[in-house]
Amino acid sequence: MLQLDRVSKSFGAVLALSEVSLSFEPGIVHAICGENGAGKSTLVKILSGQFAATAGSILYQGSPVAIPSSRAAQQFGISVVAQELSVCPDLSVYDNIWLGSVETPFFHKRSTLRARARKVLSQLGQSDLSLDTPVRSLSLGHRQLIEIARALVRNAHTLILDEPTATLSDGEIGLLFKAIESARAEGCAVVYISHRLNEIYALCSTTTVLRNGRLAYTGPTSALSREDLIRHMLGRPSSEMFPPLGKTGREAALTIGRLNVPERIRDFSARVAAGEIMCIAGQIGSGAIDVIEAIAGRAYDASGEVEVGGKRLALGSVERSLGAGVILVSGDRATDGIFLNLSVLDNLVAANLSGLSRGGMLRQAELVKFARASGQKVGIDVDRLKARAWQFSGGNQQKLAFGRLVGCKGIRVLVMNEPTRGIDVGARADIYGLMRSFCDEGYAILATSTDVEEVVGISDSVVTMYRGEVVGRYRRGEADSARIVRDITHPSPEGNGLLS
Amino acid sequence: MDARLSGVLKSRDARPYLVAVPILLAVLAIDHGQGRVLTLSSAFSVLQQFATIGPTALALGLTMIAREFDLSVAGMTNFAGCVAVLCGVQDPLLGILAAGCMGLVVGAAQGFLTIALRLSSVAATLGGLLTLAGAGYVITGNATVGYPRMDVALMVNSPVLAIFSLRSIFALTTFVAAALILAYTRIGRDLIATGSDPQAARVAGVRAGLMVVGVFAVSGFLAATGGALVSYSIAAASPAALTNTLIPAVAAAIIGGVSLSGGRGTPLGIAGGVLLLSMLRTGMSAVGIPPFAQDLGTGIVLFAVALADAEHLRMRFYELQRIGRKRPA
Amino acid sequence: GPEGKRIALFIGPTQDKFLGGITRGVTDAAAAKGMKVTVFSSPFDPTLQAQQIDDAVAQKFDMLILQPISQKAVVPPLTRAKAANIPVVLVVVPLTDASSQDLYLSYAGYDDRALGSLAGETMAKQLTDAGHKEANVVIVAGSMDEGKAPIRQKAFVAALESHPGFKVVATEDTKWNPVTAETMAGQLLARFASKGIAGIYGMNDTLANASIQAIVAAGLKPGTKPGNIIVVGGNCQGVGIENIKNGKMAATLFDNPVDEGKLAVDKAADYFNGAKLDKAYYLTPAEPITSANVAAFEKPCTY
Amino acid sequence: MAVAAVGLLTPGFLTQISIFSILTAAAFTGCVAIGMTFITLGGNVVSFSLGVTLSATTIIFTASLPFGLFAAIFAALAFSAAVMAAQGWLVGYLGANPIIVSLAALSIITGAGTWITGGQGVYPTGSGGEILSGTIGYLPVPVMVCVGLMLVGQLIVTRTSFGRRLIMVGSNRKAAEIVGARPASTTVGAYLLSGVATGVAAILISARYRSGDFELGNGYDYAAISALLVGGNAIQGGAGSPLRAVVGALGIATIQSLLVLWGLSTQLQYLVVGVAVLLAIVLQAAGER
Ligand SMILES: Nc1ncnc2c1ncn2[C@@H]1O[C@H](COP(=O)(O)OP(=O)(O)OP(=O)(O)O)[C@@H](O)[C@H]1O
Ligand SMILES: Nc1ncnc2c1ncn2[C@@H]1O[C@H](COP(=O)(O)OP(=O)(O)OP(=O)(O)O)[C@@H](O)[C@H]1O
Ligand SMILES: [Mg+2]
Ligand SMILES: [Mg+2]
Repeated sequence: MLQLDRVSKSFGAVLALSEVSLSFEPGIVHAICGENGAGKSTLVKILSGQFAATAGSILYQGSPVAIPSSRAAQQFGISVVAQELSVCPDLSVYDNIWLGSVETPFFHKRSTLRARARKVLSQLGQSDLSLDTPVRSLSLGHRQLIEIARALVRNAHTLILDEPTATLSDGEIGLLFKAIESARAEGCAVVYISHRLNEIYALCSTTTVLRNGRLAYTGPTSALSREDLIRHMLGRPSSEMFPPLGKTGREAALTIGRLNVPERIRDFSARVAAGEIMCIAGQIGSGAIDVIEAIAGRAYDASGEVEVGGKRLALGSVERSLGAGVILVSGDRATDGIFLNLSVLDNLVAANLSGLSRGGMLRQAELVKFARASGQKVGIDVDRLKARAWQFSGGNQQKLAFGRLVGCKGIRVLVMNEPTRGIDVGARADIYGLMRSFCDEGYAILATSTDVEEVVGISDSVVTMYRGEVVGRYRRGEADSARIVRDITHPSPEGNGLLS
Repeated sequence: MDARLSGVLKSRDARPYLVAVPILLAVLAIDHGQGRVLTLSSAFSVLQQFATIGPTALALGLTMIAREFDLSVAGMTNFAGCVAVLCGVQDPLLGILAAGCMGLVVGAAQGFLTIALRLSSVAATLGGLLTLAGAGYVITGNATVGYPRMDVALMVNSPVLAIFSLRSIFALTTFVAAALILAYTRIGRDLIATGSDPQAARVAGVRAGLMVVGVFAVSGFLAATGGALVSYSIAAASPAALTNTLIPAVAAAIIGGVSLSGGRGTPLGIAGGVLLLSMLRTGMSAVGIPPFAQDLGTGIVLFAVALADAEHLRMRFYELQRIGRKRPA
Repeated sequence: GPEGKRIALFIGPTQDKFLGGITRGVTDAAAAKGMKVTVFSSPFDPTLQAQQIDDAVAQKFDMLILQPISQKAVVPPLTRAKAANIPVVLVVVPLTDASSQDLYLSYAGYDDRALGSLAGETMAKQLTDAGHKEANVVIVAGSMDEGKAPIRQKAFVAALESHPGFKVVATEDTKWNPVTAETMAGQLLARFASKGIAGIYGMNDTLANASIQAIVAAGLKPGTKPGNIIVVGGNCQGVGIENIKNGKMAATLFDNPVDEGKLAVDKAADYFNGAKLDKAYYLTPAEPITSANVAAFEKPCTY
Repeated sequence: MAVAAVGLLTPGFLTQISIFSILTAAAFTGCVAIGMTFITLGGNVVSFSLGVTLSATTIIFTASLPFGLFAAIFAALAFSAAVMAAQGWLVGYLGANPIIVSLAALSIITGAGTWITGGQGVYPTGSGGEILSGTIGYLPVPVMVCVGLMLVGQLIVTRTSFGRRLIMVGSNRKAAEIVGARPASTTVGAYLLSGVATGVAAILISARYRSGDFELGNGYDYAAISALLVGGNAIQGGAGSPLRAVVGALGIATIQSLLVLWGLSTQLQYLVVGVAVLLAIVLQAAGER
């Protein structure tokens, strides 16, 4: 049994964890919940040897232990799926699964190890994934699965998963749950972190809630209603998560006809009205993300008849898409979302430089005014305009990505991929509110999401996809979770799917 | 079978070898059947060039695979040459040993600085480069130092099996060793992981800091032993740049498929890059192309490589095609 | 006879005007005599040059004309050339070590010891003419690790210091770079401000011109009159001639690379005609170029 | 700071002679380093073709002096800007590797230059370049020009929308593209500006030393990179400024000059400069943490 005894961790003036005492028992799946920045990942990093606790101790079977490095954690029997994806794109699936393992021998290509890797992969439903595939060629979801496989293959007594499902779709989540269940059944202590409350209730028998680094609740999940859970997390009762649907206009802001991307999408078409939120639901590899990328101009080989505000848009160039009024908000914040190294101000004005300059010269006073206004609109602390974006939590970073769209001239359509990836319930409601307020101003939103609850909650219309083809289309009120899940996991009998 | 062949042809390792084919054909065409190109002596010459640039290119390439950049190799080859020539009068092996140890230690020190202070390695090794250069001036007293062992000088360059020499055998050995280590051992895997995504590698349990220190030490060692052998072969060491290896080494590594953003590239590819450049030089001077045209030829080949590798080229072609298609309609 | 003979010329970067001049001298003169020249150039890289010599030996050229980029590093490949019985004519700088004298047939070109001496004597004369009894002189040198610069430096010091009262107080290595030269000269003027510097020897006119810039920037006057700082240059170049004409530079020495290239080819032709060559054929100017005779040199000094 | 303190204690350092020769030397490197800053800032690491572009531009400038000073300046700047912008096009629009492109340009410019000049020197005929090597008031013209260039560069980087886009592209190219920072044309712009700055250095050098010569640009690539790093610019792009580059150049020039003033032998000068640069880089890294 692994115990934390009054563990604290501070970063300078920031107290990330304060006197947290917890125990993780074998055979129990233990959930840790909390807002963005509550201290969940900090706790994980202390257990996995990446951070040293400022005070307090870690006990195993009653006696104190030291975990100075991630290698030490591993030797000790703790295995972790970190929040930030940590696979190496240039290595093969096999090498990634055994990467950093203390078990790998000097000559690391062993058939016994291959067999074990294959077994774990098939447990996760990836038996047809070749071990020698370079990870570079895999989707985000597959990469996450490989990272999970790495944690599972190590046969640890304590398995920690920090938001493992943020990039997974429901089919894969089901398989992951089975794998976690079998590890639990073998007597492993599992620590599970997620912002998706459904998962907590489905999987975990014990729940701990952290708020501002302090223990707010710990006890059986069954004794905790959804409302109580949210109240513990936020320190206030939950507001409505999803904003009421607005009025959608009649004229089409975006029409897509016969959109094709070789090997990804076949004949996708859709029509999004001004003020409408349309969600494309689909698993990884379904082509949903590719629709977004194509409309944003990032797929050079996309073809199709796309019109924005009645004008024809030639695909294949981000610049042209932007010129037509289509802008992308990516859920992949670190690679193509925001500028992590630049200041909040720089991020907020990024999309509107031409509007804020005259004759190529920036108007300094305007910049600050503009940034303050947009920051306020999306709920970012406007006294921290000089702070760097990387100092902000994921939720606040995502708000930055939205904030820069405020007051941007000439934008009609927002295309988004996973707009709330890894964002807590509080911030999530804010983001949904923002999306709706953009719609009220007449923008159209086309989004993808693998979170079915979100799809049902926010969209005016839903399109489901499977293997590059549309499966179903639903208007307001027609869509429910069950039908969507069925669509995106089972293809209709007549459509075999592009890639089958 | 077909798929595998096309896989090999598309791989980054194969690229330099593929580029080498048209170059060879072009040189043969210029030669016009006078038999100046496909001779044992030009093969020997290519391998001699390989021996000069190779170890440095490998040293630099390995650090690039680890997402670092060892600018100091340029100073290391020179300084090591001075050390070897000064220490190796009695026993040439002693000179090489001294140079190798120096390279190992200085390399490791630079790696340590990079890790401990979280410096960019370009900056750390720029400091290293200038310091090594200065140290070279000091130990030689700003004068070219001759190496009195003419027997050694002639031996390291004398042909073995018609096309090899001790020097080129050494260079080839380092490439083979590096290729084996990278492909088959945990160290190689961890090195690639470190370059691919250092934070991820660390989280997974790789001792990424150690890998960086190690790769700089190896880089220092390779550049130093390579430089020592070069100095032996010309029986001299000079603090002023004796060999201009940095630029060909960078070019060879990148042509060979090593990426500036780490994690990609193999010794086989780097060897291809070095061979390509050596062939270009030897081939062009074998058929008597004047120096300015050699510069032009090298530049054109480099441009071709840069274009073949360009990320957005396919996209631009697609656009052109698209415009072309639209016009008739 | 020389007709149809194949000559390999080894030289530093041909975009350098001095080396480009030698290259032109060699190729033009050889063409006139029916010989065929292949140029092997390297960016001052002795290792590459060694390799090029080996390649040329393998290709059995009839003669090598060589600028030793490093006097030491050419020894092993020249040993192999000798073993293959290929004659070598040196240009730019001879091999000085006693042990390497049998590695080449002949040296054809300027005598840097004589040039250094003549520069020293010229400096001494100019100083004396300007009324100096005692004087501190500094040298703004080319690359001092080997080659022309150390030879000239030694000869200059010997010649100047044979005149009692005149002394070389510092030599700075500028790697033949004018910007470095100007900085070095400027710092030397500052360093010896209290003692005073009476003369600067810039090893070629580019370095001398940079020194003149430094003198002007320091608020002093370059020239030949009493109280001026006397600058002596070398390798007569366009800017040197100009500086002599407008009185800023005291003297330079005639040194034409095209002539040097021609001389080397002449000697090669003599050799092919069966003549026995001397160890060295020196081109040495009889007198410095000063304001008195500058007009005659304007044309040959713009090579 | 430390450098300045040591300087004050060195006899001869505070003289006008010494300071002007430091400033002049730093001015040339400074201009090239300003140019390099644009390339580095935009995420394209470094270029190895600035030095050779400088050399070629000195020839263009010298050769076109007979048509008048302004024509010559125009021709020189147009040439160097065009040469660099062409490389920027390959890098920005086609995504070619910036280092290989710069090495290719290095070879081609050298080859073409030798071919065209036939290895012959180019000499200035007529006058006109003199005012560029004189002084205005007390200050040498190169120093004033370099300071002016730095101010303009600083203004471009910090106060224009182009500068902001450049920083965005260097910091995260993909994100920059999404928000409309036009990475391709911004890259071309950055290379073009680096060409202009290099061209300015070339004009100053060839006017001052009265020649156009393929050796004049030797070593400037490394000098500029050193200045950049010593000044504390981030080699991976997205952070830095022309001001920092110039401060770096000035720092290095000052150290070098101090060593001559102390009368250190050439070999010790090289060693001490190396150690000083290493220390500067290390101290700066330590200071930023
Ligand atoms: N590297 C760091 N430097 C300084 N402070 C940090 C650092 N990492 C975390 N913190 C602090 O620790 C607190 C907790 O962060 P942590 O990452 O544990 O939150 P979390 O609960 O995992 O949030 P999320 O749901 O967004 O993942 C943050 O509020 C922050 O103040
Ligand atoms: N290095 C740091 N220095 C200072 N503050 C930090 C640092 N890292 C994070 N923080 C603070 O921590 C808080 C949460 O950051 P954290 O990194 O945990 O979010 P995140 O994990 O990126 O979010 P999510 O998990 O939802 O994606 C923010 O309010 C931020 O100010
Ligand atoms: Mg977290
Ligand atoms: Mg976090």
